[in-house]
Amino acid sequence: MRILATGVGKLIKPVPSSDQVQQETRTLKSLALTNKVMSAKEAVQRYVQENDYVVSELTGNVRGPMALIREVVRQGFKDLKAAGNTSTLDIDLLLQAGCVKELDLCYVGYELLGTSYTMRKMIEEGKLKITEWSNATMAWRLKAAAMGVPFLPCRSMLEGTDTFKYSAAKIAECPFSGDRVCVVPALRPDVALIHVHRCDIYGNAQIDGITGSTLEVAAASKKVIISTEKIIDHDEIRKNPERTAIPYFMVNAVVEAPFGAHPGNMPYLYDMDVEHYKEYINYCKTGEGIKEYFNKFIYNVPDNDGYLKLIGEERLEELKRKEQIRYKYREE
Amino acid sequence: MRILATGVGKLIKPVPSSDQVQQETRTLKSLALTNKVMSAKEAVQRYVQENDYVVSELTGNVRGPMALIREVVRQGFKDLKAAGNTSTLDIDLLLQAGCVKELDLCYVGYELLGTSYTMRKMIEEGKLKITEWSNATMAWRLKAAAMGVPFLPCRSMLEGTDTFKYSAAKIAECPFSGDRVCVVPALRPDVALIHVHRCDIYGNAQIDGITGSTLEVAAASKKVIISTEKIIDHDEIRKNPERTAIPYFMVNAVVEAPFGAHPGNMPYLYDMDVEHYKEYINYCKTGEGIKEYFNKFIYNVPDNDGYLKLIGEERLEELKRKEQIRYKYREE
Amino acid sequence: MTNYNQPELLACISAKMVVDNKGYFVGSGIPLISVLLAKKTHAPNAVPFFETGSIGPKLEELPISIADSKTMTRAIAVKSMCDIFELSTIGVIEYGFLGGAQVDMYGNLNATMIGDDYYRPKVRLPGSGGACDVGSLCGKTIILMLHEKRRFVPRVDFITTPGYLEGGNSREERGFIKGTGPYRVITNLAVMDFEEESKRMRLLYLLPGATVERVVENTGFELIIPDHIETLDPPTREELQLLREVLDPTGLIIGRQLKN
Amino acid sequence: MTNYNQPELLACISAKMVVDNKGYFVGSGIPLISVLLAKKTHAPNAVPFFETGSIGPKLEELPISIADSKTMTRAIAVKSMCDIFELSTIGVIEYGFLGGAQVDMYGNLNATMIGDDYYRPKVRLPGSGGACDVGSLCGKTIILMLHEKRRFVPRVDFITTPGYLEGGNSREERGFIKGTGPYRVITNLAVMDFEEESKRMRLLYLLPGATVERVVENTGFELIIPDHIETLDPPTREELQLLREVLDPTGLIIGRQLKN
Repeated sequence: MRILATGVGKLIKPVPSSDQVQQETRTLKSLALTNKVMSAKEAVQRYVQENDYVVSELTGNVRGPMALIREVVRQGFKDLKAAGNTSTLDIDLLLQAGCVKELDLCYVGYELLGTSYTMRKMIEEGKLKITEWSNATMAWRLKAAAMGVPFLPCRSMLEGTDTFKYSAAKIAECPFSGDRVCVVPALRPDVALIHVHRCDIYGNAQIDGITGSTLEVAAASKKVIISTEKIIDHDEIRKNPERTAIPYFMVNAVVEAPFGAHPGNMPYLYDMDVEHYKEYINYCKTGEGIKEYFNKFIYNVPDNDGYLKLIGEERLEELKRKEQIRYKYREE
Repeated sequence: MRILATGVGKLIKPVPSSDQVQQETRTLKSLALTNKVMSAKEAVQRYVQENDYVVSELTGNVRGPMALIREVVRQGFKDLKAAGNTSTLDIDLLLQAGCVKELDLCYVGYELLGTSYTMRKMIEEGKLKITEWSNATMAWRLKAAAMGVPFLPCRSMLEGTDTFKYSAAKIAECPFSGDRVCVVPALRPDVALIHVHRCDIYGNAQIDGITGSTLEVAAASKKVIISTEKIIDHDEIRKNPERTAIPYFMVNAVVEAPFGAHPGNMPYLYDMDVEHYKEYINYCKTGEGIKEYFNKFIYNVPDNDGYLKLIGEERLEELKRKEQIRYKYREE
Repeated sequence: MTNYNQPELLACISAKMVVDNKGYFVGSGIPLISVLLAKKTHAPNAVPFFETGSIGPKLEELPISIADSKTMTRAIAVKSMCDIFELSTIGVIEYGFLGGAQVDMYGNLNATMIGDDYYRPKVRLPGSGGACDVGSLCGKTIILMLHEKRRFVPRVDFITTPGYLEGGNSREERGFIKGTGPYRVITNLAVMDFEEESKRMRLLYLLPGATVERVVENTGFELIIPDHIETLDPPTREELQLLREVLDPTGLIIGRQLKN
Repeated sequence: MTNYNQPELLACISAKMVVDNKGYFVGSGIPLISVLLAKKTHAPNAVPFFETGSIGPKLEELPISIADSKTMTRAIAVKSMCDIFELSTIGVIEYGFLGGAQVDMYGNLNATMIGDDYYRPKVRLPGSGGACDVGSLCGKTIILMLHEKRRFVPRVDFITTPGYLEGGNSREERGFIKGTGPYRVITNLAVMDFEEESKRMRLLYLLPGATVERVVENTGFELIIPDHIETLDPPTREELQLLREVLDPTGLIIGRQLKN
């Protein structure tokens, strides 16, 4: 299995040996059933350190850990690394607030709603170090780490593309079939931020609808902070063990955060707050009002409850109603 | 990524290139919503050919495609290849009936109920060609094929073990971490036999409880025959898309077979028929009564209905009752 | 003749390329509405796949984003992102729609950056997203672009997504799966395909109102021009009615300026 | 003193090795009942994992097989077989119980075949199953065996599951994850561990009624014998009562002849 080529991009997070992974698991992932419920403030203080590589588990605007992201911003980090995969407001906020200096990048943007002016400006001004990837190769990098293997082969992002050239992947030849494969290095983030529909006090979490890379991210990451729409009884978990998306031992902290994905979408619970997105994107585009936005929605509110008060009950109820109309057929 | 060692075992099913896989998918896996319901007889006639490599998707005694296995035996194949992974009665029947001549082997047996005398005798007498694997490496081989990649790395079954030595795997060095990895070749069976709790006429299938390697096997295999406890309306599938274990386009034939896993266990529906297993194992052990067993339960009955009549309604009801008592907490 | 705007025209022409009973990797925007239009007309069982996990949803409302719970309404299955790209590796999702800021004569696409220094680009774009993967893995990629000289360039500034690379066999030689690659390029002026040997872009059809001259004028490289070129029919009243009244009554997609 | 049979003795001794709040890869039989006994006594949150997918079930009835829906009663989660072995690769499942037909002084195990020709064995056994994986990946493997000379052999006929291979650093040198390997060997006569440097098997405790002489007599290789060896306490009345009345009232496991 010869290595035929190597991308010139920096491997922002080096691949740990399995020895190190097992040792970290023993230190950081306990099988004890302990109550991990704490405030977002405490969770971020305890489990996010300056220089950490952070992954925010979401798919675009769905199930983003926005309450946790806002807390990370609030605590004023300056030197995080992060994964910009299918990212939207999560990474935009971290970049705009100056929290992140290095980014594995495959997509930051808003599709039909527009571009991330923040990311664009920082890169054009040389203020953000980046390494290039695609959505699938980043998802497979996380899957590799979740599987405990140092790399995975794939048939995408081969030589000839600049996406490969500016990545930190390699090209190899399969010793069985002769196929050329792109070999992607495992990505083991220091900390994962994940928002779920419900979990128990130990961190056993269930999600509904689009799953993205939930289990992969939780298993791949050294430390995991979960925020949840609500906390449910442990017995509910044991009634439907097939429904457990993340088992408790992967989780370090549980934060209760209703509407914690706002302004994003929480399948079956509430719709995207498109107006909120549009306002934010416009502030970034024009450069006007962005300071006020951060002051108003993040720095001058102590927590998620404070944030939700600013959004207002009426708007939140409206988002709930819109989403729930859509899925009434599930009850049919 | 140097290759440091290669197992001496025969690669019973060579690894196809991705080109070939895509081409086969286009020929054999249609996205058309066509009614695939047919009898077991027809399904096996159409989709199993002599010399095919067959995988029976089950975990031990759970959710085994026994009605389909009995049909394969009934049709008198003589030269199949197969995967003996977490196998019990499924592979034992195929071996005993002389259907299979080559086997990727990691386990054939009955745990607390005893050993597979059939497999043992055939190997001791040199009548079965085998290549050695472990449960995890076989599961990863199927996962590789499901992912469309020609191999996967893992940290089990390394050099120094005879399990590796008599396998067809290779040892390589990771170009990122320096870890030694065992590189297992993708396993793409010609045909998969899978029993499910319910599916629609197109083959969209749901299962409950232990999943084993369902999606991996279905996605890895060139042709897929599903048997199902019952056929449900297509709309039921669309109400809970998260529940779809196997999407229809992987499926070539749907066979209705209530109690199709008998004498195995179908989670939440019916318990294992331990007495039936014990009788069979004893026939194999003593060599007496085995011909009669095959005549009675397979050759002299036309189909699954005939088989179930022999087992008797009373016994089947008893197995249902035993299993359902166990799970009444799900309704609590 | 009915009036229509550019997004409506592109949606109707793209919809014609959609074949029944095939899998389509779709993003938000025109590709999505094209597949929906085809499903309402000649290809009722064209099956949309979203990289975010949804397979074959009914799509009763148009999603703003491919990661939007509207993409999974009455879906056939919902899987993980890895699952979807793996299904496309094994060939289940034969077609993929892609856009970009630039395309060259071999169908290579740029959605990453404009400029000559990757680390200090003139314009940074959102990035590959799943584009490099769709373009690497799908049997037939359909490219949707505005037909402008600054977009149809001799050499894209950055190959985000592989077309036929340097043409000929170069795509296969780099190890991309055989039988994959760009299939059609659809613009506001024309439909192009790729010549079998050289893999160079070739004019296939003109869109209503367009001329060969205008196509050539707006293309920054030499296009293969066959002797005879058909002009496609304009959108029908029925198609436009479906778009405006059924599929996109709020004008989310068809009411927008085209730019990619 | 209470009477007990060999399976009961082994189950009680094995249970003592079970530490609270750790993950255990368990097969059917004595390993399973040991973990259950430990959970009822000193380790209420020892967490059983089954390679068939179940994580932390209540196990209200004893399963005959690890692939038996009884293994998932009130489980915390049910995952795929790949998921479980991947969890063990990343170190979540620290302990694993294993048996076999033969073991050597470095803890290498044979569950594949007896004889000197793999292709024509004297006796073919069921095969690795998950044993090679558990023994490769788990931090601490606990081996359960009958103590007989034909089982404790100088060299196993086939290394199904890696112990410390040829001793010393040989396991690490072959690339097995550091800090993994055999931890204890529990038999009907004694408990053994492995000497830190040489990785040779060493007598650690005697079981009630056993003597060093009997252990040596029944071991086909040279065991390291320390100067002073403790004898473990016999099963208590409470333990036996739990085994017989609560955990295995039908004698499914404790009523069987030992043989592996």
